[in-house]
Amino acid sequence: MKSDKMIIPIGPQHPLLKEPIAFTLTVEGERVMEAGMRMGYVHRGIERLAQERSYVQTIHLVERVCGICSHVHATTYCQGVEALLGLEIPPRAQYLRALLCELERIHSHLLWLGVLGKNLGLDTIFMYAWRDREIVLDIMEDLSGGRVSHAINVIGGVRSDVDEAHCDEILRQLDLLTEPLARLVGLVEHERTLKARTQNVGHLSLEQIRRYCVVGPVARASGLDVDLRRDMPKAPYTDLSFKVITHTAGDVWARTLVRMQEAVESVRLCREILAQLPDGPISVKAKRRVPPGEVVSRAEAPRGELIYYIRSDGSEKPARLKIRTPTLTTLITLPEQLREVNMADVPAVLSGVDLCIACADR
Amino acid sequence: MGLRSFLYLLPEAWRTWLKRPSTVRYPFGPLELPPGFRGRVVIEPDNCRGCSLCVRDCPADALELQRVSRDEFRLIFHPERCAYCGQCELSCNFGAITLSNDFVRATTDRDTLTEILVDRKPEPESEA
Amino acid sequence: MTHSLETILEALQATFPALSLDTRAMLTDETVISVPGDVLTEVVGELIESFDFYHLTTITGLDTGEGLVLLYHFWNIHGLTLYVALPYTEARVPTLTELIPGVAMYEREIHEMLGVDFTGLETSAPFLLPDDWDDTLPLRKQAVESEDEV
Amino acid sequence: MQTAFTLLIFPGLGFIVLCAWLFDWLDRRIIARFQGRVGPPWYQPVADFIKLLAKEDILSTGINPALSTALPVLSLASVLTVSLYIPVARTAPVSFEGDLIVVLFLLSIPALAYFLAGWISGGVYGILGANRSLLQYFSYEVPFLMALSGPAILGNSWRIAQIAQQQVGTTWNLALQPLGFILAVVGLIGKLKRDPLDIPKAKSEVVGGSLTEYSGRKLALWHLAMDMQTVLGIFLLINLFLGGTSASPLWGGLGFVLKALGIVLLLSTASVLYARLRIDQLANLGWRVLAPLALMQLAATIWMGG
Repeated sequence: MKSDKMIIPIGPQHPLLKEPIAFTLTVEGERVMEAGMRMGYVHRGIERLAQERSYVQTIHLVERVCGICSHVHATTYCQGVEALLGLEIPPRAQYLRALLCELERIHSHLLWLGVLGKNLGLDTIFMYAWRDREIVLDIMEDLSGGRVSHAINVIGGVRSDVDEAHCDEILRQLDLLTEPLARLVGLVEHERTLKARTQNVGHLSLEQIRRYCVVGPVARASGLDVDLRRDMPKAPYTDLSFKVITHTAGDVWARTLVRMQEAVESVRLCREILAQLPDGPISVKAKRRVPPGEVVSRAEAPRGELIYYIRSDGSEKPARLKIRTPTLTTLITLPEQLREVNMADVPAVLSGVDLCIACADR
Repeated sequence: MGLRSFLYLLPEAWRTWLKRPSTVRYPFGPLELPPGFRGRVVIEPDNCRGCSLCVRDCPADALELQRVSRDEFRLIFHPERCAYCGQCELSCNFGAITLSNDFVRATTDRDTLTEILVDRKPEPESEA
Repeated sequence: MTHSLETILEALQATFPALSLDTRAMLTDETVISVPGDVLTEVVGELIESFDFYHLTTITGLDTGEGLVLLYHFWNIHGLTLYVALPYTEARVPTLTELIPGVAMYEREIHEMLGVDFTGLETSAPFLLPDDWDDTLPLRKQAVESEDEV
Repeated sequence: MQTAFTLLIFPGLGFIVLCAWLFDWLDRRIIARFQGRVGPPWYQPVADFIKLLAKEDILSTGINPALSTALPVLSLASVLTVSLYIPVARTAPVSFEGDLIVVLFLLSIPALAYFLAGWISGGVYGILGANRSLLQYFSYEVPFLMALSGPAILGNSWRIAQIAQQQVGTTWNLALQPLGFILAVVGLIGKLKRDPLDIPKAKSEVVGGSLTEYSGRKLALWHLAMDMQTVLGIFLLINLFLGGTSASPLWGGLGFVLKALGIVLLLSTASVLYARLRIDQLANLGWRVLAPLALMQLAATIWMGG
């Protein structure tokens, strides 16, 4: 060995990373000693841009914070502005929003399972997960006109409606999805080589989770029983019954299980939402000027707790928009997770936390 | 349990082998798009009143209104800036602007894309 | 929720007389407490130990035209926000990295965007802004005016 | 003239290169169908080869140009000489007692050339890939050699043609030594760095492994050498375990093709089913599982056959 210490850049461009972020691992032999991180490659200054756009335009800006969970960003933002306006949106719109939130959770978890499989060398699971995910994308495309960026939210409700026939069509497609999803969950639980690569890798104890304020599936996999849909329920979730999935192992395998079981739970939730879909209008007229005030709007994004702080000064443009996406909390724990890890485990650890860099950089 | 977890993926792989591949043959085959798909911006010139509600609400500044007088104005559309969010369709009260199903044709030169959607000229006064 | 918000407010008021319970309206289930900068670390320590408010969601940096404001959003079933007002001239606040290691990222971002100086925070590397960024503070109000004039 | 034909066309260069591209295409196609995809057209490997030939051959600074060009050529040459010893149509161009040892030696030259290529590249990923290829070499080579010496002991000769000859008509070595066959296949997967054991060239860990710095013609040579190594590895297994080519011209040729397709299917299924192992897991697997099994297998054959 030339020098026992080597600096390995997992640079902005790397097959492991789907989005640009730079890790510099100092490696001794095969063991990672210390990990540095540089972010900001996809920083678009969305919080700054929002100050120059009207509330209506900011919906579409905020939808492009993250490519995977765009709907939950728009929903949280609209709920914040509606709170400022003191607007009560029709129940049907709340249910339609929740339906798309849950569909997006399934789509995000399946996408992530494919990425994990790809990074661990099991391309088959990537193909299967993304093939089954197409069913969810088709449902969302029929519903909102866009596979990923849905633009279904308006301030005061939702844009497109769902008639009876369309509901049955969605239910039929959800039935189509249940069986492959169950197979994927079985795969994650039993496949021997996948378990060999993910069990007790990238372990985070409950104490570390609380100290680093980690949120979402990563926290729930270590035993933290927090889910904003239940702990801080907004309209439709108050009368929807669902189970919060937690594990205690706290390693990449536990996180995989939590995410896949959450996806199964979300499918059941979608059915319940469609069953209880109330009738009535889908949106309410909203004024363009928002009275001065501040609001903190929280929601459960596929990766965890998402918070929007909006401050309005009475004009048409938000005075200040602060977004904190869940990936930032898991990013903080990465240097700690990567310490003392075998170099070959780095893909498992980096994929385990389900990084969404566009979210983190804003 | 031991052997089955070794060959866990085999039954699924075999089932996939027998089924038709699930990849779409686009561009060699057709691509089915849902009715609500948000594609190219299409205009109904007569409905347009030149009120520029759409221009104001477009998040990507893709629409531009050049006005000479009350009846003479031009609505210019820059497809390369458009984010296909459909906000213009929503903001327009006269149903003049909608999003069709086909997507933008590719081009090497940005300027060739710019389109003049509405070119309203004042009608010549018939009586003196 | 072991302690209701009211008991927390009274207890904090008892231990920290300088605290004013600014129940400024913050929508959807937020309680706001305005805290002077220098006593911040003790208040947060108190919140974490005795009231189990360990989860700091984020820190919002604000430029209200008169001065800078930091909002520490805590969460434990209900939202609790610490409102720290800072004058432009002397925008200095102690860092909370010993209590909450994760807060370093939020503090580095605010340091970069608003120029608040966190004593004890290692801020050599830029967080989100590019390396060759001339240190104008993007989220400061005057950054907006300068753009309008041009 | 006859030797020119055998050297350049039939069991020599032309046939092996065509087989390499055919097997590569077959492999990708099978994997694609297993994963619900259509898979590439038949001319894909040829297109890749020509594209790489046309691509610019970048030489990074600090790499010794002569050595870096010599390595792919060396591994290609050693793989080509192996094709002389392996009988395809019943007779091998060159066949002598002990050619199995020569073949095994020649087959391990590309592995060492791969290590050296990574080592001289000096890049971080090159060195990492080189270390891993060496670690992997030591964990699969011992069980692989023991598994292949089983049939030799059974046929008590080290001539591939003769080992194959003895199995014609009678039971194949596969029936006598199923465990040996499995170990040989696993060893072959390790040697060819195919999917479950592609640790030295794992895209997500070490980007390109030793070949990160290679591009253009040299990379084309590397890929061709590896594909040909696959073909020859499969032919070797056929001769040792599946009875080589039998007497009758029609049935022999067809049988050979079917056996080759069978092994390709086996290799493709392996790469579809399993995630990539960690290098320490492979070392554990190699020394704790494969080597003892191979030893047991060897002891059984010596006691039974010898």
